[in-house]
Amino acid sequence: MTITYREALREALREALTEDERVFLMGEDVGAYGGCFGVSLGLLEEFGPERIRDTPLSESAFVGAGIGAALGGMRPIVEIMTVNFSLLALDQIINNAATLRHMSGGQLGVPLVIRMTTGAGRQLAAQHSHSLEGWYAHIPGLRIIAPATIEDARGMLWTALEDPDPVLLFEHGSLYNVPGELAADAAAVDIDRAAIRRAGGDVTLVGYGGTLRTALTAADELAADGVEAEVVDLRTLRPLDEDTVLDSVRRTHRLVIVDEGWRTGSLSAEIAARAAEAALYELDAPIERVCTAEVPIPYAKQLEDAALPQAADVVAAARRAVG
Amino acid sequence: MTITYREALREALREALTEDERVFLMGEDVGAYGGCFGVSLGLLEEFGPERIRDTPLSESAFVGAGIGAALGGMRPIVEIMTVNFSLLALDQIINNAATLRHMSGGQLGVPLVIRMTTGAGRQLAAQHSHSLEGWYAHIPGLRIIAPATIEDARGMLWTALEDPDPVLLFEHGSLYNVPGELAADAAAVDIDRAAIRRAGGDVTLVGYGGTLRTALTAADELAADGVEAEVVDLRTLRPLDEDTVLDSVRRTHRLVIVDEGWRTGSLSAEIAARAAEAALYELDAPIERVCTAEVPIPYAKQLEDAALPQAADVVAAARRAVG
Amino acid sequence: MTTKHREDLLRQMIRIRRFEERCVELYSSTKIRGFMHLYIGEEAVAAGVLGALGPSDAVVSTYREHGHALARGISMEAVLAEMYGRTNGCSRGRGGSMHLFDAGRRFYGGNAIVGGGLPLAVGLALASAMRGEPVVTACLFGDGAVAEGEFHECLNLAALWRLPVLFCCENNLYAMGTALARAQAETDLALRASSYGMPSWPVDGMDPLAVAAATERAVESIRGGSGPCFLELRTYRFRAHSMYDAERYRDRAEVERWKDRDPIPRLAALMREDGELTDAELETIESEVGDELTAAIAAAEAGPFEPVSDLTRFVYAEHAS
Amino acid sequence: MTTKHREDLLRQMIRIRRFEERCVELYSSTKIRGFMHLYIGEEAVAAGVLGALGPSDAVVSTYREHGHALARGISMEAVLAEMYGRTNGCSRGRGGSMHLFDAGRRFYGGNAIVGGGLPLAVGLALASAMRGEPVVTACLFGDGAVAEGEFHECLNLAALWRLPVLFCCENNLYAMGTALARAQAETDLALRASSYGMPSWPVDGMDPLAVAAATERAVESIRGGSGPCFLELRTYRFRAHSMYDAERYRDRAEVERWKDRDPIPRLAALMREDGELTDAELETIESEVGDELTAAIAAAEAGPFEPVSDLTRFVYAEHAS
Ligand SMILES: Cc1ncc(C[n+]2csc(CCOP(=O)(O)OP(=O)(O)O)c2C)c(N)n1
Ligand SMILES: Cc1ncc(C[n+]2csc(CCOP(=O)(O)OP(=O)(O)O)c2C)c(N)n1
Ligand SMILES: [Mg+2]
Ligand SMILES: [Mg+2]
Repeated sequence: MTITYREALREALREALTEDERVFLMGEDVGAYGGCFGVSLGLLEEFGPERIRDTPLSESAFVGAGIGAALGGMRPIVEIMTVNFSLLALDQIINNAATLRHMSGGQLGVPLVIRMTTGAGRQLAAQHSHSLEGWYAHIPGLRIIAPATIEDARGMLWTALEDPDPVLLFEHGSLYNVPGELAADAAAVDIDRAAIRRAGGDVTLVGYGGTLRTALTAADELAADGVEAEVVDLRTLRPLDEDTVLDSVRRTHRLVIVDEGWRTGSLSAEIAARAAEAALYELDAPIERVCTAEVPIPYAKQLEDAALPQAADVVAAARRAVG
Repeated sequence: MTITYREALREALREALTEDERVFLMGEDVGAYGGCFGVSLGLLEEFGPERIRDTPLSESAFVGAGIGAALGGMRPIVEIMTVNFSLLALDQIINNAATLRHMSGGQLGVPLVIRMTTGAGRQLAAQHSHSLEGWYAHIPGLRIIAPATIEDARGMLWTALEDPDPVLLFEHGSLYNVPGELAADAAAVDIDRAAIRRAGGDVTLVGYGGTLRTALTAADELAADGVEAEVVDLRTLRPLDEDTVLDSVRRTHRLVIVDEGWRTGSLSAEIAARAAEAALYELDAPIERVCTAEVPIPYAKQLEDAALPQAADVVAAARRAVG
Repeated sequence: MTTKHREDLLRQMIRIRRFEERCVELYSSTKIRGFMHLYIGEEAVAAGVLGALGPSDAVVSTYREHGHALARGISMEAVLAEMYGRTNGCSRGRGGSMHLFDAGRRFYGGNAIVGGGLPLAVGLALASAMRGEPVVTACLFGDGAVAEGEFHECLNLAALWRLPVLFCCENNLYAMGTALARAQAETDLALRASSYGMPSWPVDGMDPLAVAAATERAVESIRGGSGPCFLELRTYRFRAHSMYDAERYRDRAEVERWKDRDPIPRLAALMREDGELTDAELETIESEVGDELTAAIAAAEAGPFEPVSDLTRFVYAEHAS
Repeated sequence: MTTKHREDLLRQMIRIRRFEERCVELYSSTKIRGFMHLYIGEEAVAAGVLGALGPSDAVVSTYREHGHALARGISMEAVLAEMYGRTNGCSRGRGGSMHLFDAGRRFYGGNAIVGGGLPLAVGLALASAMRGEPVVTACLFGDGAVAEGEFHECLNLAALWRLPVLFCCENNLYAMGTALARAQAETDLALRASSYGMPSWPVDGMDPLAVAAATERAVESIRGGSGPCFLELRTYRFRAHSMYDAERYRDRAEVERWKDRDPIPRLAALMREDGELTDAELETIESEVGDELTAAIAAAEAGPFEPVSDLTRFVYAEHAS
């Protein structure tokens, strides 16, 4: 069947709420409003206000309450409208969710899923356009996942809920309306491995979340030119599935990383570093990174476009790498 | 004269308060208590409560108030006791301090200095041992500095105050008691360039803040073995002085980065990435990173020591690189 | 209150209303993009509060700030050009609808993080207090912001340090789709604010005269050095939260009831009754505003786009050297 | 209140006091490291509050939590071994003084971020409410935490949702070196809390009987389903904030005045007056506590250290596979 990314996410929520009575959804406007991007539309009517809980604007309190509820035996799904507001809850995420298991010597666990929208590209300007999922990937104790496909949007939530540790699930805002095919029996997906979304022997393009499409578009363009790119979708940003990336590099000997984070200190740096540590002698060209320019995202369209990684930039980088 | 890192910082504060009446210091317990690590001891008596302002425990409000006061023509120095608590003020730092100049199309500027203690090594456990200065270096609009020497502790503050943009100054908690020599006429120092703290032709060791000492200790040990390490102190983490690092790599052809951040996504990754982009063919060995283990910092001493980068680890990495 | 003062309030409200009505059209024709939040219905607050401030006072606002910006004296052209993303916009096109700035008019944004402006206002007030300037910082925010931690930290800090802040809570009963009673254990926000030990009072936010009078009183008290005040401005937004909102969370009938209290016809009627306004005079205001708007649109559309080569400007200061 | 109950309170306070007095010595001899915050002077609060809870109730605490942990039933050995960094510590040596945990006793830490425990308590209470369990979550925090945004967000959320949380503010008049009046615009914290629409009252935190009685009353109300309560426990710490504090911010004389209200001799005297305690009985308590402590030290010192090869355990769950 054809379904949008948004609908796939909603189906996943519906399944979780149906299958496990410990699951509930909590966040700003997830109920009466239907979710700020419409993901949870209709769920309040279906599951009632106990399990679809609208919260006041109090990111720290309700994220922390999600942690507490997880400690108390529930399986909360907390929605932070967008990653931009998650900064207000960062102390709870880092100092509690990511840390309690360790600090308690293994006694406690925080089986919590936090969903949030991420990314730029819709002229929402500097405070509403952060792409911080790669930044979050720095924190031990968290698992970070970023569904880039309809199948992953449908399947990652259940796997995340089964994880005994906190999982941050990042939904890219520009994907919600994207339609795709989904098998009628689509179910939970593995979140341990990166996926090769396109095979090719000439250059490895690594993307995730919002940049997978950019990488695939670039790959098509390169193919028209006779350059076969292999496209790796990271899927899980922490822990990184380094093997899949490095295996690909060992085949193609060229690496281009596409990352919507600001270049400096983005996840692309980590991937480049791992390649330089573990596959230096496999590289036939300098590693290329196509990232967001180091500027708060501007509102004006031409500037925003220029700030973000575009397929043309990826094509150019891949051409440089292929030589 | 001989002076500790703490005293050097205090002298810098005293000078700033004396020289510029727009300067004031604000934070938790900077006044009556004398600063949680004693940096501002005596300043309340000297400059009075208007300029040495104790705040309630409200990190977001007083950091944001520092931003507002900077907009209003003052030159605030805000102390956040430790980087661990800065997570509570992160929204203000990222969405306001780092962003206002850009969002306003250049009309506004935020000449604010935020000081905080960083780092582990004193058995303070997971919530009090973060080393996030390299993580902060991801954010455009901020300047990040990390004095590792007495001279820099004395000289960086004034330079930071002259910067028309927000500067985060990270003081490593294990350095406060370290004594050193300081010229009587020590004054402001440049913060644009990394410094070579030890010259050597066999391998480049990069450190900053708390890890400079680790790198220097390792260099001494390596020298005893006939390996001459060049030690680069980054000093400013954003913007990175890439040239100084890469020039050194072009001389030594080997790179070891020592970083107290958790390995994945640490600043060491960015440095490695830049080397892999810009100096790939200069590298005679895989890049080595000596970082903190990917674990919330444990209390028990043997575990904390094992988690943090030690000189012996650096020596081992350098030996691998030299081959 | 003088006739002139009332007429100013009326004209200001009409300017804001007509401006935003046009914005809706411009948004539909995709000339304006991104998020846009309309102020329609709440104009009495902007007219009354901003009208009571002096030029050296400072203003901190939210993402629903077209009305605040216009009432502060930022031109229609500058606001509109900003939404067009042009360099003649009041933020050079880098901010858009949610980030209007004017340093010269001490208009410090345009903040799109709910509650994020409050600490800035506290800091601006701290600066003026330390500099000995008799300046008030007005901080506008919604009822939704009251639940955020920063609200609490900032009210306490301002009260503790007796800073010259005027907290203006625009209580329009909803934070997006969340009705006040589903967000606040205590829905009397003026009462809540008074627990910080500062003078607080509720004001009919549909009545520009009441808003102006309350603001004047508060500003006088603050300028006199007695510390911050809090105004709860009880108002209502007639339109959706933003351009993407099906308004599932409230009744049409409720909206209609509030529209009966529309501040513009209400003030106009009052002035007519008092013999202060004729139909012809109202016509004149409307047509002057119409002309202003037409000129603003033309000027906005003529504005240049920032060249892409300038993308990374304004991240850090540009050094003279 | 029965004699037995009073004796329990007295014994609990003595256990905590003697335990911490020994901790000071052990810290001086560097057996304990890191930050350590003493509870000496505040024992009536731990004894009274924790004593009024049942085993299925939950507790969330701060970094000044030795007293809470002991009163909750965590053994001296487990607490001390934790501070020694041994695997027989209640957090396996990974937490230290500030991070005592006991999942079985529903003691959820030991949180060293001021205010950071409050959201956890709200969430634990939400879980028990959703599961229909008649459980109270007690959340202990200091007067300093009241200024933090999380305090506000959490009190509102708990009140709004009528969650079974008992907020216990240990008002010892200082947050590190900051006296309450220099941190709070309104220093009557029970009054402040009542503005969230929850029952709140001040309690003499130097009187374990008053603390116990107030807690019982509050717990009963909460368990009955009427939502959260707030207790302001007025107390004082006799010692420095932590092991590195020259106490420049308060007078010796003030400390001495409060020491006159030391809850331990005070309760002992009362019990003696009422014929409930003889010198010999007090001796016995002291010597039993002394024995407990000696044994605990020996056991703690005998505990094994975690091997370095296990460093990265407990970051993620260990999968059975
Ligand atoms: C910290 C934060 N959380 C969530 C949002 C998303 N959001 C934007 S406006 C809004 C509602 C705010 O309501 P209110 O403060 O009452 O202002 P109003 O829109 O009614 O003028 C929300 C939830 C945000 N911008 N910032
Ligand atoms: C968010 C945060 N800010 C600052 C600190 C440093 N700090 C530790 S304890 C403390 C004082 C807290 O005072 P209070 O809440 O009254 O508790 P008390 O120590 O008096 O028991 C401070 C400022 C911290 N741990 N967390
Ligand atoms: Mg509102
Ligand atoms: Mg206290």
